[in-house]
Amino acid sequence: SSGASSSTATTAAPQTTAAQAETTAKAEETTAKASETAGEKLVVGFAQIGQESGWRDAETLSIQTYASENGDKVELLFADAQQKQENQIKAIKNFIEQGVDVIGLAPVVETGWDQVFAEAKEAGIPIILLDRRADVGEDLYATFIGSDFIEEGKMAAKEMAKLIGENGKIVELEGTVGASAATDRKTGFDDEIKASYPGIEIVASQTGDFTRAQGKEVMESFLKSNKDIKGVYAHNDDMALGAIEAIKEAGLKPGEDIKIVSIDGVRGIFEAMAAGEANCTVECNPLLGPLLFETAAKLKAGQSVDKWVKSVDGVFTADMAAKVLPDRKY
Amino acid sequence: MRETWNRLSEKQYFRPLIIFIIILLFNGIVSKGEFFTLSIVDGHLYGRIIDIVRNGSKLMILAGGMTMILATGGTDISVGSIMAISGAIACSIVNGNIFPSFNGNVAAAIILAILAGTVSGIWNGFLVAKIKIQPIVATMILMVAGRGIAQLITRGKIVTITSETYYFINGGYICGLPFPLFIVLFLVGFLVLFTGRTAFGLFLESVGCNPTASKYVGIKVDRMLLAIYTLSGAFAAVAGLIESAGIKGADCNNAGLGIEMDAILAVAIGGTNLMGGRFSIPASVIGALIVQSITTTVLALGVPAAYIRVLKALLIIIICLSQSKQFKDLVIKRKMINRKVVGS
Amino acid sequence: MSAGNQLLTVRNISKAFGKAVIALADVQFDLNRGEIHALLGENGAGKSTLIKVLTGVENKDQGIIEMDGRQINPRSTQEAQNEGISTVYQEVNLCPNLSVAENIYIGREPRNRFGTINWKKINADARELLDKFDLHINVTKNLDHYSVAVQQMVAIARASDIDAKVLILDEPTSSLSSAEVDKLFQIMRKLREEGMGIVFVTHFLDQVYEVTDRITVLRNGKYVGTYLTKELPRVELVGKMIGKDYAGLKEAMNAKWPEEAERQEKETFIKLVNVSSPGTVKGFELTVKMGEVLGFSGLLGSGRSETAKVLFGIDPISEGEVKVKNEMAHLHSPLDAIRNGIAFCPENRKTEGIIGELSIWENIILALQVKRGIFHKISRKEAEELAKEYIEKLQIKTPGTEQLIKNLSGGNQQKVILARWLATDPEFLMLDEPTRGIDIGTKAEIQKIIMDLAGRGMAVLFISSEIDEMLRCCTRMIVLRDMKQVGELNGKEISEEAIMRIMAGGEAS
Amino acid sequence: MEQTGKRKRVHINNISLVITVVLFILMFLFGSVKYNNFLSLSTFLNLFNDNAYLMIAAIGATFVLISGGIDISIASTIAFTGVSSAFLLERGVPAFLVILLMLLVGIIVGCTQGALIHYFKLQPFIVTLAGQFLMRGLCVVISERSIPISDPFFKTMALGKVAVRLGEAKAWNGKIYYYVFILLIVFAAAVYTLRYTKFGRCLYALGGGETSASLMGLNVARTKIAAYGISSFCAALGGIVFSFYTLAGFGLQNLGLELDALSSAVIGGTLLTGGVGTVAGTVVGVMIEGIIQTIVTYQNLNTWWTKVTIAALLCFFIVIQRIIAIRAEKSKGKNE
Ligand SMILES: Nc1ncnc2c1ncn2[C@@H]1O[C@H](COP(=O)(O)OP(=O)(O)OP(=O)(O)O)[C@@H](O)[C@H]1O
Ligand SMILES: Nc1ncnc2c1ncn2[C@@H]1O[C@H](COP(=O)(O)OP(=O)(O)OP(=O)(O)O)[C@@H](O)[C@H]1O
Ligand SMILES: [Mg+2]
Ligand SMILES: [Mg+2]
Repeated sequence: SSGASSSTATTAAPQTTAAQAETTAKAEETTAKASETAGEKLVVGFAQIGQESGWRDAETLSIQTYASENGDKVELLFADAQQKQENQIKAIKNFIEQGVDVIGLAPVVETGWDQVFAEAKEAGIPIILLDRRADVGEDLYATFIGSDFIEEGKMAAKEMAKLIGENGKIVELEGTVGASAATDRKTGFDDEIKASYPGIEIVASQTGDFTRAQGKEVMESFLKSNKDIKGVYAHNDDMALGAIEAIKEAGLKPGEDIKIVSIDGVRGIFEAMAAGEANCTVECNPLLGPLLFETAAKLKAGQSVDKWVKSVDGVFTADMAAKVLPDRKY
Repeated sequence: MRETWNRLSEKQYFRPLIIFIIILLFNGIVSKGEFFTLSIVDGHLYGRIIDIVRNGSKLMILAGGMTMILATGGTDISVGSIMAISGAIACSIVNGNIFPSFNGNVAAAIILAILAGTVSGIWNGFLVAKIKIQPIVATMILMVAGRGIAQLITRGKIVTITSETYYFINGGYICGLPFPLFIVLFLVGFLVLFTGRTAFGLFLESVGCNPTASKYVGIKVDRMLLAIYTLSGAFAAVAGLIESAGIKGADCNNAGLGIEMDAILAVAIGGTNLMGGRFSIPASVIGALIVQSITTTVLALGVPAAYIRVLKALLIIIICLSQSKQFKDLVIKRKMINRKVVGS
Repeated sequence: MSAGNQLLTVRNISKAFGKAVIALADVQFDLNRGEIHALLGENGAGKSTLIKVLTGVENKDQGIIEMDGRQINPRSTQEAQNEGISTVYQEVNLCPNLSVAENIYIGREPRNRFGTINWKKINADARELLDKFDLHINVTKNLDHYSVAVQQMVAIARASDIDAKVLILDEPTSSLSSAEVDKLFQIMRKLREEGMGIVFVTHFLDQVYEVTDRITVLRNGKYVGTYLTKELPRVELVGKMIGKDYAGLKEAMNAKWPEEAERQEKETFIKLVNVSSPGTVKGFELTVKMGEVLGFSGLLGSGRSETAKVLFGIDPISEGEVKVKNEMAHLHSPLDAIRNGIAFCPENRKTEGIIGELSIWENIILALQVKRGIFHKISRKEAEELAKEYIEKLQIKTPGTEQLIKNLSGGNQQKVILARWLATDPEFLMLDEPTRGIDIGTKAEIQKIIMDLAGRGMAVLFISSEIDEMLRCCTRMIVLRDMKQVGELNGKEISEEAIMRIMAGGEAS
Repeated sequence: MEQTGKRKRVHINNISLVITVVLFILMFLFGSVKYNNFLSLSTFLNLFNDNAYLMIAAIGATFVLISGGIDISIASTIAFTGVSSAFLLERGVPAFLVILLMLLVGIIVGCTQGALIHYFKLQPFIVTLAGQFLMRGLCVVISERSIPISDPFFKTMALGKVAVRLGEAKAWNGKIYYYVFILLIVFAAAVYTLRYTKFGRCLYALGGGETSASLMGLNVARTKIAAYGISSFCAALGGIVFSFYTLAGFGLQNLGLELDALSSAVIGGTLLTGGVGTVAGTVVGVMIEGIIQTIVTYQNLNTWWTKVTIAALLCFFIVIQRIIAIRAEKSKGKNE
């Protein structure tokens, strides 16, 4: 248990930034090599959080599609934890039981993984964290693949500032209270605004639970208690889509009267941007399937991998929307 | 005048109504009147009151169906999932994802969605009435499965639709009033008439009070149960339509998530005993308005997100205590003692 | 009466429910050591309320209760028990989900050395205790396996076993047959010898004169007087209870079938051939004719109620056939039975009869409403009229039709149930202990109604543990033992001895 | 005669439990036949390792259910205990004090709910729903982030385990974490309380009918309040075990767990109308839900089939159980 004692220490942020997504082809080579050496398929057990959002579904789909397309080389054991950490822990234990090569995990929560990670380590199975971090000692997991919520919040703040000309009132639609995506996206955004844009005032901030329906309801209320709102920052696209409806009902023009910035980059928001009803989304790439398997293959082959494999994120604005829309997979 | 007042005050919906009015007044005062302002935007009424009605419409409909079930001492916790199924079916049809032959026909979408809700209700009713599984567990099966089924229909995606006709279900206005209000009036009116004008209401209360004795007077308890669970399912489907029309799409993961608790809460605030017996559908509907207005109040007050639940919990307790006879007796006694102390 | 002998005194007790109902007004009562004291009055006179006030179930509005000269003010049954008052309330108040033995000992379980409940001892003690009451049942079975009568005996056994100074029995004998009543009296006498004071409520005057020492009469919630039993003739007692002349009542009580009771053969209403039901009746044969009053008699658990339930479609018929008016009938549910013109007033008023939270008028119209169907709602006006009619006919004591039935006195609840079935205008009326807890005046009234209805061609099945009543009404009697018919008596053959003989010996006529 | 009667009673009273256990075994066998590596001691022991906290909480909830009430606040109480113990430990409060404090909080919360329900005749569902909101709300008020626990005692409990070896093969090896023993203690105490103490029996009587119980001279107020107290106490204890299990406190943990607890109890033969139920049944109920979850994981399903499959298995199980029970009741009538 000595490893776990350092778990409270800050997780070192690795500096490496490799545009891994572009090297998928190379990755497949590696995968093939790995399976040759082992003489059998690469077995990956993946414990997914659940299906709380369209983004998550896209991620799941990407993983599953990769696995089925490369059925000769990899085998995927997939578990849907239905938003419960307990289920994820159970799933990992089952993977250990079944003797998979690598375990992938998108942790529901940051904490609480020491015990089960230790078990995996005992069994000699490396763990890859996907899109969310786990608060454990670095020795307990192999690598983290994904982006940084705080960074996303900051990017969104910059975009918002650009859109409304660095001053005016804005409102914020928060995600589920307590969810790390919500907390970090809020911290990143709020800090950036406070630090760099004194002219912008966040006049109201309330949770919309990451859903369209609530996003709409909360926005309705914001519109009534605050006059001349210049912009809306939503922690995910779904809430932004809900807010757009509320703005329209109030007789205002979303995207013009009130600027809209959100995070995730799901198809719906691109459609809205193409229609001029939204302004900007910070993409948080969910198509992590290839990267996951490629890293797993490396791990199986005993190669070293970075502690943080960054996925490529990007900012999409309304003028780019129409162009990229046809290529959007999710 | 006095007599009408007395008669009114005996009704079950009287207290919930007073509480609702108090909540509204409170909001009006805190917001310095902003709360009650109604303006005309794009030819329809616009304001917080309208929001309460429109956003509360789902809950009011669900509360109507739920009241009957609770009156028999049962529960239906699958309504949220049925909403998801209904939304998924309707949006997928409008979108042409399933049953392409319907060609995005909104009417077909609505009918099939309600049909799906009805079938779900029958399934619940069958488990409760025939297999005699305890309601909470019987409906839990569909609660868990329902979202999965909805996701199977939409292939796990949020289905976004474009159909002005379909949007009308939530966003439409008739005479400046939101369309969901008319749906509520229609469905709740139907229920009130059905339970009041036929002997159905009497039989329900009888079953809720004493199922054995009800069986002994010849009431077909099984059939009653089947009927009310079916109705509840159908109503949930309608609520699902309203929800999906509101967000212009089907969000299987979140549609109606946790709304069953709110519906039960609404019925309880309406003063119906959850263990069965006397019920009042109008009271439950007002209960639903109260639950909705609590949310609106919390939003209007700008309470920090982290404190919302705490505040809601306190409000629920206060509302329930204010309806408790025992509590009133206690307070009155206190006051009298105080007065005596002061007097001497 | 020496003051030193006084155990319990009650002075100036008043109790009102709301504005309309004054259940007790300035009532007084006293109980001596080593006496059995009858508390009498019509239905709704306030007997049960007085008992509830005494034992802290209801709060009194005013008044004083003294125990051994010390003022007490119990606020719950538990506190009353601690003061030494043990009570059997009118409705059987036991836990159906617990075993018989546990029902007797719950709250005062014997412990073993480790301070844990000694189940062996509980069961053994319970068996021993019930043996004293001649009740040989499996004490480890859940209480709801047994009929009301058994449950009542268990409740009595429980109360009498509690170490107390005062024992209150509110209509303990209402569904017991004479043998059980005798047993109960033996035990009461023994307790009296031990110095216990016993309050005894009943509607059977014979029983009053058999065991009690003194009588207190209540009428309309008011205290009428306390008398020595020996010194108060029966006629006067009844007079004091009902507040008017006894003569008319006597006439009613002695109502007999008109002499031309050599009544011609009527057509058969229902005919059972070889009917069996899983777990209950086996190979039952029965014919009931229009215009006759058929009685079922038998000992506790002999299957009288079970047979009636089968006839009403509550218990399923697995074999045999039923013909109603010469046509095959399928009695799969009570609704089928009701549609065939059958009505059934069940024996367990609390669990099978009343719908407690509903009002009197709703309770009355319920069966009729079922008969008419869900879409033919009985109008409020018609319901009101019906309710008023029966309230008057059966002398139901209530401030109005809106009163909840659970707030009525036991006897009045029974009347409402009776009204419910009379309102359906049945062709075949089955009454299982219909007079349970009903005062003598109304009892006579009910008998008259039964005879009247039968006279007008209705078939009646009458089940009662009170043999006198059966003797008076029945034109034919079937004796049951162990779920089987063991004998039949017709018209003049019906007599107590004949019934007893068949019940005991199995000599079929 | 007497003897046979007794034996029959034992048989009949536990029939639903027997059915449940048999069905559990069948499910286990099904999994073993269908999936590789399924049949092993550790699959079985993990049911306890992974569900200990749920079992503890469900045992507590069973008390309330037997009394005829319902407690839907347990999940949030678990989360609350987790968060606040993590919060306190982070600030250096000694572990034993934290645990003691949390258990105390559990008792207080439960008793308050019980008192509101009893004295003001509020509906249990609503009071505990408010309790649920309150506890969840307090979680995020304390901390929106999840707080890791590094206290040595908690760590020992989290990672310490006893190896169980019944044979050479891997399938015969398993392990039991220390905290499972807490479950065993709670279970034993609950069985003892329900069967052999006055309070336990009062609870059943209360479930059989509140009026009857009070007219029989039982102390309804105390029993009822204690039932809720025990439920919350067990939830708090479950919360502590959960923080052993995850070594963290987080406010969104265990959402909807109250339904798992309720359904486990019901599957184990508890009647929601009160008066009937055993803790053994509840524990088996949790094991059944656990095995369903395990099977689903082994089945390697497409995400959206997961829920449907879980529900289908649950449904299958409950329906079979009910049908057998109905049959048994009928034939019981016949035999007598
Ligand atoms: N909870 C209550 N609410 C309103 N009225 C009540 C309540 N309990 C009793 N009453 C009324 O008080 C009166 C006395 O009832 P009580 O039960 O004492 O009569 P009783 O003498 O025991 O009659 P019975 O012989 O029928 O048992 C009745 O008129 C009854 O309707
Ligand atoms: N020794 C017993 N005394 C009383 N009841 C018994 C006895 N043994 C068994 N029982 C059960 O009691 C139930 C009573 O049956 P039923 O109600 O038909 O009897 P009954 O003839 O109406 O007698 P009661 O006067 O008790 O109503 C039966 O189910 C029977 O199994
Ligand atoms: Mg009485
Ligand atoms: Mg009987």
